[in-house]
Amino acid sequence: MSAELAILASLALPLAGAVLIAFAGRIGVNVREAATMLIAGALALIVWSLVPAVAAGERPQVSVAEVLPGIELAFAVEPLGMLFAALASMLWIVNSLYSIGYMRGNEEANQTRFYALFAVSLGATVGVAFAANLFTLFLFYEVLTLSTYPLVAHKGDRQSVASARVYLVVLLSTSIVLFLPAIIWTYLVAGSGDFTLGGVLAGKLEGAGVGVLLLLFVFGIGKAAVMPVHPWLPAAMVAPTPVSALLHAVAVVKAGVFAITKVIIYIFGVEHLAGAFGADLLVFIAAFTIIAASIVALRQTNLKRLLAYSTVAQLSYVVMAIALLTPLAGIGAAVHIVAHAFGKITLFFAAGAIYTAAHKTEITELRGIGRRMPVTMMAFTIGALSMIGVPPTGGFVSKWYILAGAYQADSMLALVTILASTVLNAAYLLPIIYLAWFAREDEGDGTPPARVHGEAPWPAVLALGLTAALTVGFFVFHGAALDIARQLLAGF
Amino acid sequence: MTTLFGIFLLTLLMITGMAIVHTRNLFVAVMLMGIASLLIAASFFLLDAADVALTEAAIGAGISTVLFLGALALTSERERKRRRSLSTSSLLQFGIVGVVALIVIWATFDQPRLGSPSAPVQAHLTPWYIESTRDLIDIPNAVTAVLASFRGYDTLGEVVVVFTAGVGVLFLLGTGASSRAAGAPLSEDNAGLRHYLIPRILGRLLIPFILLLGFYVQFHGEYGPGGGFQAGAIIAASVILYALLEGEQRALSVIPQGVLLAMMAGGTLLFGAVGVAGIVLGSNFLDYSVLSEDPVNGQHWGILLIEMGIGITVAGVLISIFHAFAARATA
Amino acid sequence: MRSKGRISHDGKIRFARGEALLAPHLPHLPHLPMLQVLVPLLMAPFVLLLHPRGLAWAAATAASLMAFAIAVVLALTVVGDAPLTYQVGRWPAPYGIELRVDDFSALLLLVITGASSVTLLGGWQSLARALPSARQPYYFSAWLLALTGFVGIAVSADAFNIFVFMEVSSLASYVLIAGGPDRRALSAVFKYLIMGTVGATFYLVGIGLVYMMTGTLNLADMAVRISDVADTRPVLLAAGFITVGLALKAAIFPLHIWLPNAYAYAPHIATAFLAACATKVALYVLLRFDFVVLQHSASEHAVQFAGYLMPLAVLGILVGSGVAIFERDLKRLLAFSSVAQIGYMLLGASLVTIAGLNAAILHMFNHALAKGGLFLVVAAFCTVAASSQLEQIGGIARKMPWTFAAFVVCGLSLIGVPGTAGFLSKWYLVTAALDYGALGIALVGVILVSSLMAVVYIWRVVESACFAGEFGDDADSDSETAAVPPLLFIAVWIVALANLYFGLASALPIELAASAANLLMGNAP
Amino acid sequence: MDILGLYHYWIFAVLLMTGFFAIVAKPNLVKKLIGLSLFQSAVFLCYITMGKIEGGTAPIMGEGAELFSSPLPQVLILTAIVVSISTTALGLGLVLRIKDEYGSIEEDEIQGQDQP
Repeated sequence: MSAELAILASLALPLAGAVLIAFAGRIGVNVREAATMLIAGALALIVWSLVPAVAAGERPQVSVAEVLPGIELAFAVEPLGMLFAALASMLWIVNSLYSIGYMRGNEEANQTRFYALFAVSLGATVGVAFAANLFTLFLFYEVLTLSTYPLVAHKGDRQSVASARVYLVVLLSTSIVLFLPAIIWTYLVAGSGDFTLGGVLAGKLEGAGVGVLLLLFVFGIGKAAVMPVHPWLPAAMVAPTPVSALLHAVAVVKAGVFAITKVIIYIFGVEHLAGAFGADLLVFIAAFTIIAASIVALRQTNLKRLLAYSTVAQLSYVVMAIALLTPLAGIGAAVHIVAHAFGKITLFFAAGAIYTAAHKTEITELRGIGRRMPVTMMAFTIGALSMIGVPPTGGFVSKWYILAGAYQADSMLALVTILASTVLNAAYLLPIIYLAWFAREDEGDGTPPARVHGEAPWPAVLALGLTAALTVGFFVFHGAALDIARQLLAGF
Repeated sequence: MTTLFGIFLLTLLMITGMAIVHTRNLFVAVMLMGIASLLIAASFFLLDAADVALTEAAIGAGISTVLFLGALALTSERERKRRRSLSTSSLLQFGIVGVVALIVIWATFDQPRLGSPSAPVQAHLTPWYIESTRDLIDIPNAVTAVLASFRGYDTLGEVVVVFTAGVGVLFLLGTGASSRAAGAPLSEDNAGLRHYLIPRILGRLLIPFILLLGFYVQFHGEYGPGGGFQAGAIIAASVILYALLEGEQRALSVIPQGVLLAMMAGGTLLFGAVGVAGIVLGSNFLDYSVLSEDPVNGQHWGILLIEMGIGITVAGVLISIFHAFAARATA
Repeated sequence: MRSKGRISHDGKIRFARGEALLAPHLPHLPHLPMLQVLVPLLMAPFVLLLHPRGLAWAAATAASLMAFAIAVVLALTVVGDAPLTYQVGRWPAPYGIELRVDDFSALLLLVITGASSVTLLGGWQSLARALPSARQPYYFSAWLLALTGFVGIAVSADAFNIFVFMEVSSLASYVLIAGGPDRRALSAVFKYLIMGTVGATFYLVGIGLVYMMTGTLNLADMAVRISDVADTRPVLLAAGFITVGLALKAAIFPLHIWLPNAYAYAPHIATAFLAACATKVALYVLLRFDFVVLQHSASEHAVQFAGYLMPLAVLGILVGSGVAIFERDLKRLLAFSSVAQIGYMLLGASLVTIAGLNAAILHMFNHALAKGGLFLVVAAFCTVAASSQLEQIGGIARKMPWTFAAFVVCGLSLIGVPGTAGFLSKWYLVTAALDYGALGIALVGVILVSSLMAVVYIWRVVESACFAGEFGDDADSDSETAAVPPLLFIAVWIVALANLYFGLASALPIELAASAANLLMGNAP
Repeated sequence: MDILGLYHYWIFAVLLMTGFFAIVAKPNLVKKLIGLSLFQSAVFLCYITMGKIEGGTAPIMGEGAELFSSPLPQVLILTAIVVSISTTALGLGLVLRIKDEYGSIEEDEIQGQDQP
């Protein structure tokens, strides 16, 4: 299969898959789930088939249509997008496996809709990853927002509808009011929005305009959840856990930081941005978000909300890293997208497994649960360590590069932030691990355990075991990702 | 002298207009409206617009009054009384209306004066129309030539407007025939003025003459004032008069609803067909000169046929509308 | 469409000359502008006589489809090329009546005939349910007459002829609306009739004054001759009368008050048709007159146009969207949204730049797609829901998920989400506003805020359709095909897919709009 | 001369606005339609006035006459009159239906019934 065909196929497959799943849903649940797994597998195969070529320095591209004069619907694969697409397509398989266990275990309604829309959002994610210009990126960015909205509102009760409304309003309004004008501005100034090495704005826009435009992009890309546009992320916690995993690890927030990274490298151009006021400000904003979100996380009692704030903080690592504008930090940003995905998906899978098996959502309820669900809690522990950045987990690798990048940039602020946040991460994650493993179930208020339970259904356990293995594995085998990420250095 | 007489007529018209707005009695308002129409028609005559005067008299003073009266008979003859207070809103409306009137008057000072031969209206297109009527169409009445040939497409549009109004009223009110119980005995209302001997005799004597006038106006349109619209209105008036005298039912039995519908549609189609014949014979739509060997003769034929189409449609629509109104009254 | 286009070196998409392509097969090509009007016009009287059930509808639909085919051929013929003209009765131009199809009118013809065809095609069951069968021939006849009126205006190059066809379309539209089942349709129509007639008569006064000063009725001739008398009082007054009169018909804020009730109580299908094209036709005439006839001769005209109409456009956008947010009836909600969308078109025009006009004209096309589709979906909803009140359609998405999906697609197009047609016109509008200097930034703000408001009102509908109400929780799609007439379902999806198609492959409307804008600003295409 | 030459147009202005006043200020639907007729009649007057030429005759070519008033405004107004009666007829049809449905032809009462 030629590379161009592979790009188109990787976009069309999930969308066609969505329709297929919708029809398969009429035949039977097993058929539907088999179809989901098949499509996820096929997508991963196609996307990964592009990896060797991209690693070898090729940049396959394809243009589908010219929407307006000068504005094309076009795709191009570059290292960062390759990394993102490879990550998303791989995690979809695991996530589907987990979904089967979770959705069945909790007897959720409207499962066909769930699987179909899941496929659509994966298609949109691949579109974001492969977008060759700002317009195409924006198009799929919006499709991703819209296709995940029903997933967030999946339960359909008052609370989830209200939360989904927050989700939609924040993401859509930032994208329309800030992101879109930024894009139009870019096209007007540069005459093009194509992602070009060295940046299309270089030499076209100077002075305060650069800073303003950068801020428009950063806050316009609400999916990156830089404060103060983060509230959608905790609100979206009402969604079923596989959806949370999709939001936090596979697609949505990753699409956000991915877009910011791409804009900085390929639209502004690292060199062009180096002297600008906006970049320093961005480091500051990201640092603030990291610290503030971590402190808020400390005060959470609900497990999933805690994890959500943790995500807000971790995303800003990426934003801060790329805003440092040094090569090592750039690599760190790219690798952190992957490392965080593995860790965070493990944490969410574990939280979901706990909910499925024990119907527990609050941290205080987790006393001694490690003894009932050892596999789950082991995975949770690994994920938590990765968040903190302790070896032997993937989180260590990326944090290492970001730290090194901060040294390179001579940014005291970044160094202090990373160290402080590491302490904070430990402070909110370690107590959970302690409770789960070392506290006794009947301690505290003395109420006996509500129900006797073991592990969650096997597909879920298998899935979270896999992601935990990936988290550890990434510590050792991150060479491929690093190879691809190194190619980004051309932009520095 | 005629100018002064015209000014007198117009002053009278203005007073009538204000009286129409002022009176609370709708019957009086409708009657005054008829008078206003006649005054306008007279003014038109003084302004050399004989065709328009005839039309305004037949339609404005005649048909329009009949329709308004019919509507009043079914609703009420008086506006409802309400506490009369000069509220701010009515003062505001009055103020706006006054200001706009003054602006329009202010604008008139830049306009060509009445009768000015150098006015663009006279200077630009008019000579061509007069000349071409003589040379290319060869009928005395330039108004008919412009109406039926030079701007025949407008006239087609106008026929379509009339047709649309007919369709609309029939859609809203139903046809006269369908809303009445079949075979119901003639009620007192339904019998018209049959019991009143003198009006009946006089009316019956009048009807043939009115019809004759109608046909004269129809076919004499090329030579003098008149044409399909006026003729259609006059013929409709005679049928309406017949219905008033003899009762709805009889009028309908003379010209049944189905025939009226066919007239509405057929007249429009006749007009259209004449136009399409132009295309078929290798020229443009509504080019009559290809209808015959001699172009001028072709124009005559075309004008004759489309005027017939107009007359048929107008008569059909007006009678249908009258029946639809009248059927409400007797239902 | 794309296969016919090729991209020239300046980045514009140009079409192969359509006439050369089509001429050998179409001997009547020179007559097409005339046939465009004649087909519905001559079919209307026929339809009146067709009484057997369904026949009137079938004939009307056939005529409408034929008109659509003609419009497509016309559009392909004139795009990027010289306009087609036609001398009715073969009388030369200022003396006889001239028809003229240029890029602007071609675009409008596509909208009008397309809207009519799709709505008629999908509307049979919905209309048959709303109207007793004895009244149907009248209704379908009136429908064709409305179509005649609209296309008659679009192809005409004569000021008075436009008035005549405006009256045809108006009278027929009154009938279409009065067919609504609710008695409130009648009072709404009466208000529309009064305001519409006042608007048309204002227009008549306006062209009377221009005629008085120039002695001609042909628009092109008028544009030339008016330069001698440009700044005389009657011409200024005429500009005022024409603008106000057409603004009434186009429902430009604050003269929109007839519109919400008229759209709300008309039969659903008729609403879809009228919402897609009725006001746009009036706006078309307004732009024609103000730009082609008055613009180049009356000094300061551009300033006046911008100065008076831009604030109205902005207010219309904000007020229309604002009211829509709080509206409880779906049809009224969409009607107020139309008021806002007309504001967009006017805003683009009031920039008095090529880019602005381009945006305005393109939005005419795209808004027709979005709004027509939305109203068609409402018609589909109302086949199972008791009314279009938001409470009544609560949860309907579970009953008819596919129809609802079409609603979302069209709604997104209305909001202006990328990938849909609506995005393109918003893009152009924002770009045009950004060119406008400091005030432009504020206008961009207005556009963005109102887009957000559109998100809010569309999402209110989506939420109540998805999560509220008492429609059964069966996701079983068989019930959907049973409830929604198949033709309507097809029509809904044709429009929804068109929204997507023209969001990505929009070469034809963009090319038409661009040359129309050039035309209006007085540059040769 | 100004007065004689422009008087027709002044009457047009006054009549136009008199009719318009009836349309906006009178709540009775029939009265509104009467106002509408008056409003339109004023426009007819305006057009016909501009077609008149000093010393001319009606544009019907007989013997002798050489100077004719312009036929074009007359044609336009013939059309406009017919359009006007069509509108009036449709409007009256609507009034009858409204009377049936609401039992009233006063605007404020109808609005009152629509918004209970």
